[in-house]
Amino acid sequence: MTALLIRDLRLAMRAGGGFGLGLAFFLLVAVLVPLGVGPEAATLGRIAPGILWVGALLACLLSLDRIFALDYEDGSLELLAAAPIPLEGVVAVKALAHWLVTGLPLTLVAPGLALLLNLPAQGYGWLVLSLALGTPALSVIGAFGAALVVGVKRGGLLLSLLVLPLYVPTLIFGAEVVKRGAAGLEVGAPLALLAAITMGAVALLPFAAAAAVRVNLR
Amino acid sequence: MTALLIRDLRLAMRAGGGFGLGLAFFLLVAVLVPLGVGPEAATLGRIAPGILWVGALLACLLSLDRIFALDYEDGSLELLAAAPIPLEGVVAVKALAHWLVTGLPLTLVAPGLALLLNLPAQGYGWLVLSLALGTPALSVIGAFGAALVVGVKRGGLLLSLLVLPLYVPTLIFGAEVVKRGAAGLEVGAPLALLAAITMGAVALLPFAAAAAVRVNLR
Amino acid sequence: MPAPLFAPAYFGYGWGMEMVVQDLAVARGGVTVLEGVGFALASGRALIVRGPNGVGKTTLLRTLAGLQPVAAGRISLPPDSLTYAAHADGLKAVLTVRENLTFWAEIHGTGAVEGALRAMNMAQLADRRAADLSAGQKRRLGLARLLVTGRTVWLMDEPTVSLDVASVGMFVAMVRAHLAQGGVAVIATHIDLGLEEAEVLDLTPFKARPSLARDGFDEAFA
Amino acid sequence: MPAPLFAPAYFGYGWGMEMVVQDLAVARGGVTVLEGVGFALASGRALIVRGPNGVGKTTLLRTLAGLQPVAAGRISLPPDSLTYAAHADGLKAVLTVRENLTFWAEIHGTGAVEGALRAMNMAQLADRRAADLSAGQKRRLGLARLLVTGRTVWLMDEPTVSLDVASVGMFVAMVRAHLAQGGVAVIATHIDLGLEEAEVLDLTPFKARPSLARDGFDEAFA
Amino acid sequence: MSIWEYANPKKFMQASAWALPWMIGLTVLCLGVGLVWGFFFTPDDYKQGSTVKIIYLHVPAAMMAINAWGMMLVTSLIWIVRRHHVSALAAKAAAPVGLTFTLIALVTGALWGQPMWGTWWAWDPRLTSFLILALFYFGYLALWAAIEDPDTAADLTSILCLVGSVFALLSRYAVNFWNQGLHQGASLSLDKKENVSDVFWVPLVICMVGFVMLFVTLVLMRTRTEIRARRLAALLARERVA
Ligand code: HEM
Ligand SMILES: Nc1ncnc2c1ncn2[C@@H]1O[C@H](COP(=O)(O)OP(=O)(O)OP(=O)(O)O)[C@@H](O)[C@H]1O
Ligand SMILES: Nc1ncnc2c1ncn2[C@@H]1O[C@H](COP(=O)(O)OP(=O)(O)OP(=O)(O)O)[C@@H](O)[C@H]1O
Ligand SMILES: [Mg+2]
Ligand SMILES: [Mg+2]
Repeated sequence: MTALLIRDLRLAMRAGGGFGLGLAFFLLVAVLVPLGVGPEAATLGRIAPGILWVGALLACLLSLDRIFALDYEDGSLELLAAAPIPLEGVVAVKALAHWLVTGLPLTLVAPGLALLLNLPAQGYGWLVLSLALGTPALSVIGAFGAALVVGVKRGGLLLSLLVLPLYVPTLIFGAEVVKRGAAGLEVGAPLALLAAITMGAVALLPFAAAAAVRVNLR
Repeated sequence: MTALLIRDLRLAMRAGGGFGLGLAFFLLVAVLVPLGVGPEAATLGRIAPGILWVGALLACLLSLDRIFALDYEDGSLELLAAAPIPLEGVVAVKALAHWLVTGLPLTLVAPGLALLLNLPAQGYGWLVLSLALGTPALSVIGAFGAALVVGVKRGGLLLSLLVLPLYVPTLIFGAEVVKRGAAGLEVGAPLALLAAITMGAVALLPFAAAAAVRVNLR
Repeated sequence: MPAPLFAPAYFGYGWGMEMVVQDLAVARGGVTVLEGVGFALASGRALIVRGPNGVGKTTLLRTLAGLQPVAAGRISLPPDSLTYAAHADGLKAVLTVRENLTFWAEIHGTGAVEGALRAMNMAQLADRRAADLSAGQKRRLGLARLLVTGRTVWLMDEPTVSLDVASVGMFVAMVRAHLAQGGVAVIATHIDLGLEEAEVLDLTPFKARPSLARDGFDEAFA
Repeated sequence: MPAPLFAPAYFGYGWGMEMVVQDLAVARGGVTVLEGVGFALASGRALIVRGPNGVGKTTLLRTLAGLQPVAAGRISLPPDSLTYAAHADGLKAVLTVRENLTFWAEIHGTGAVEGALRAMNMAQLADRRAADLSAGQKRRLGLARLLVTGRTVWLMDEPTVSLDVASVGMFVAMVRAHLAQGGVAVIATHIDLGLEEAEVLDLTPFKARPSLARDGFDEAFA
Repeated sequence: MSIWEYANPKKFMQASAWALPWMIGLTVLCLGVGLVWGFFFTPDDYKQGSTVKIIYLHVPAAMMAINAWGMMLVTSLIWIVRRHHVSALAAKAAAPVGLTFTLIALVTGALWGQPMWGTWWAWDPRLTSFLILALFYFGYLALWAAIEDPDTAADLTSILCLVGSVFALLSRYAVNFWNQGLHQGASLSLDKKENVSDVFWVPLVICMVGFVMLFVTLVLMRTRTEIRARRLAALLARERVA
């Protein structure tokens, strides 16, 4: 297990492993949207929570296909399935690795980008909190999606298609938290729901994902 | 040449070829943003041009890595490079194929999504026109980026990092056209600039891309 | 070479265990390719699977490995006892030879890396990235992986591809040592390994008559 | 089999052409692996490259194919005359066998698909998706590709991998026919093809002494 | 004796080894004088207060950030045309330095913007195009990092640098077209303008010179490191085959 985690992290760090690229993409979205939408600070401030969450979500999305596809192509996945560790565990560990490489950094840099989008000052704390609560769900759900398309060559696009709808609840509640926080309203309800979704996903989805992997292997 | 075009289109149509997925992604972005930003028609209408263009741009982006990577992995690219057709031509054809599979459909469905984002009525025509003019540039620039990272395994994320900055001018002018069109202002200048960028990219980038492919093959 | 050196600490080994296959039918792409295949392997025995291209060797091995559903018949062998070595070796190009082996050793809870390296004479390549290996060296690494799994039943699909004569010899020696410890090996190959003691199974007679398709789905609709 | 059948309309063939390699040094990963390699092939001749794993066969072939820079020495052969067949066969899994071959035939402006199919006895598999082929069948398809390129110089890296005896025979016959039309073939292999008339080049003596590295950069820096 | 001789790594190492101490000295001198003078011996601006002193970091940094990319463009061209490894490595060495300057300009700018414009960030054309420049730096570095074979990486990054420069310029104008902002124009451009009095002007120029020196020094050092690293890799690979 730890061996697997260490290997995945190491692979992410090595050349072409794509660590930090998620961040860059996040940054890019935060820059492109104003370029498209226009510079008025007021408008930007209003849409900032939504855009930031969508950006984080997409950044997560783009790195999903690495979770299983690489291991599938070089046969590691078959061997892991045959190894004396539960496949559910493998899935969970890989999702964790993905979060450490993507979700966590995203959460940490988010305030910087919020600056670019003129997010109202009191929104920052909620932004970080909501991301910290929400991104684990993104990674786990993403792992599930990746497990579904693991057989498909370069299934990146298909993957995003499958996963995005599953991201909707997380997105809505996450963005809601930030929006209310920024407006100074109370955020208890959406925050609780966000946490609930994450818990549920982390608790249950690994089993579904493992099942999907098994199907794809035979 | 035509043989190559036909093959690429056929591959795109076959299972896992990812035709139409770009569309679906476009749709998803157009749906997610309102979910994140909130339903106020006024706000949405104001940001619609920008969001639609950013969405089209990302949808285009996600299918880029298929342009060369698949052919590289199975050795086709080496053989094509050795074949009695100029590599520049190969690149151009592949970019064209990508546009036919991605850019063109995006342009056609854009009005439908504009509806979701309540784009002001007089903006529709300009939206279609600007996309029709702009998306070819997206495909060619994308092909260039794909050529740069063709050696990198699963370089999707790196690819987007390289390509998005190159998309900036196209995005700005494209969105500008729609914004002004929707506001009923005159759009001559941005439209002309958009066209100019596309022409330039289509005329010059294939050579740069071919050079990059050659470097990656040796 | 001295067996204990690279024997994965005798992990999971035990005399007398057996692999029994009865009246097995295997299908690929909904088409039954082989049927009525049967054999029994006592521990310490090896089976060489032969047959022309496309007869169904790979399909059979994948089925035995549990990577494909069984179309018909029975396979019985102790749980968690087998490992499968196909063309895809489960190696990470950016990791070094040792890192690759260590990973699999830890996953299987054995620590026989050094021994495995020596067995396949990869010792001096140990710190080379797998990407920088030649085809044959990669293959040798893939075979060394078998040793660190500590499994008793080895299923190998054309293991000697792109190995030179010397390496083939090394491979045979490795298999012999494995058998000597009560292991079992099933090897699909086209060349003559010079592994005389092994039983040989030619699949040609088991070729399925295309007429009948075996797996449930087709049956239901035939 | 009758040569004309699958001869790509004699496209680009011409007697007397030659491939000359002089004092060639090839490098991989910035390290010179072979040096002083030299040979000359008259049209109609074949060269079999031998050597232990990791001596540098693949590197040599890739360099000859122009897929790697030459570290030193000269390679001279007519332009646009060669094609290279490695393990990656440039086949699309989702396309059928015929579609795959037709594509390459059109790219090279030859129309020898049917002949090629027959030559490698793929005729009855012609409408099967490449994904549904067995390892050996895939390989045969990859070799058939050589025929539709209509090139005169064939560079082949371990072409007989996972081919059964019959197919190897077919392959040799195909090479013979190619030579008979004035073609040239360079084959890196570990097994004995039974292609007696071919010259054999063992690379072992050309192994580069690690002391000196050839490519400009190291010189400047060591 | 042409300048190209210094493209030979050995020659370059010797020359740079000789030049470095002087460069370091000059850098420390200029920056020391310029910054101290600027920070402590200039009066507070009547409307900006002491925040005006950020200018001594902000302007030179921003300037060098842009020039660094220009230098990378030149060295990339040299690599493509004349295949001098040192040139390619110099480009590689310059990128992180340029990025750092970019970030310094961004941060100082933001710090300055807060008192001046009442906001940390505004989508002013100059700021925007500068941010895009930062993105180009990121992409360039990421490409270097992603590709193993050094020569391949050098070629590809050079191509990217060429194409990227064109698009960076395009973006600059696109952004101008897109929004006209509140950032200072070339109010301090080298022909000195009336609105800035000499008391600010002189130390600023010294700081600019200092930043140029600093850039050259850092690039020299990093290039030497790159060369050593490259040589080390060559030796290691060689003993691997042995
Ligand atoms: C994040 C915010 C900012 C960024 C990214 C930024 C960026 C830049 C850039 C790129 C330059 C051009 C340097 C050159 O062309 O040589 C520049 C120059 C300058 N900036 Fe800023 N700036 C920012 C904020 C500010 C603020 C708030 C002020 C003060 C009101 C300011 C005052 C100046 C001045 C006076 C110059 C020199 C003008 C010239 O001579 O070209 N900047 N800045
Ligand atoms: N989807 C499919 N539909 C029909 N037949 C298929 C399908 N996929 C594979 N086959 C056939 O199944 C047979 C068994 O393939 P398999 O790979 O097991 O052969 P093999 O013995 O391993 O051959 P080789 O020695 O070349 O590896 C082959 O003849 C192949 O053509
Ligand atoms: N990046 C590298 N650095 C150092 N040595 C390398 C690197 N990449 C490959 N090599 C070595 O170069 C040698 C030549 O490899 P090559 O693939 O040409 O051998 P080969 O003759 O094809 O072997 P095989 O018969 O196994 O295919 C091998 O010994 C390999 O270890
Ligand atoms: Mg097989
Ligand atoms: Mg080889």
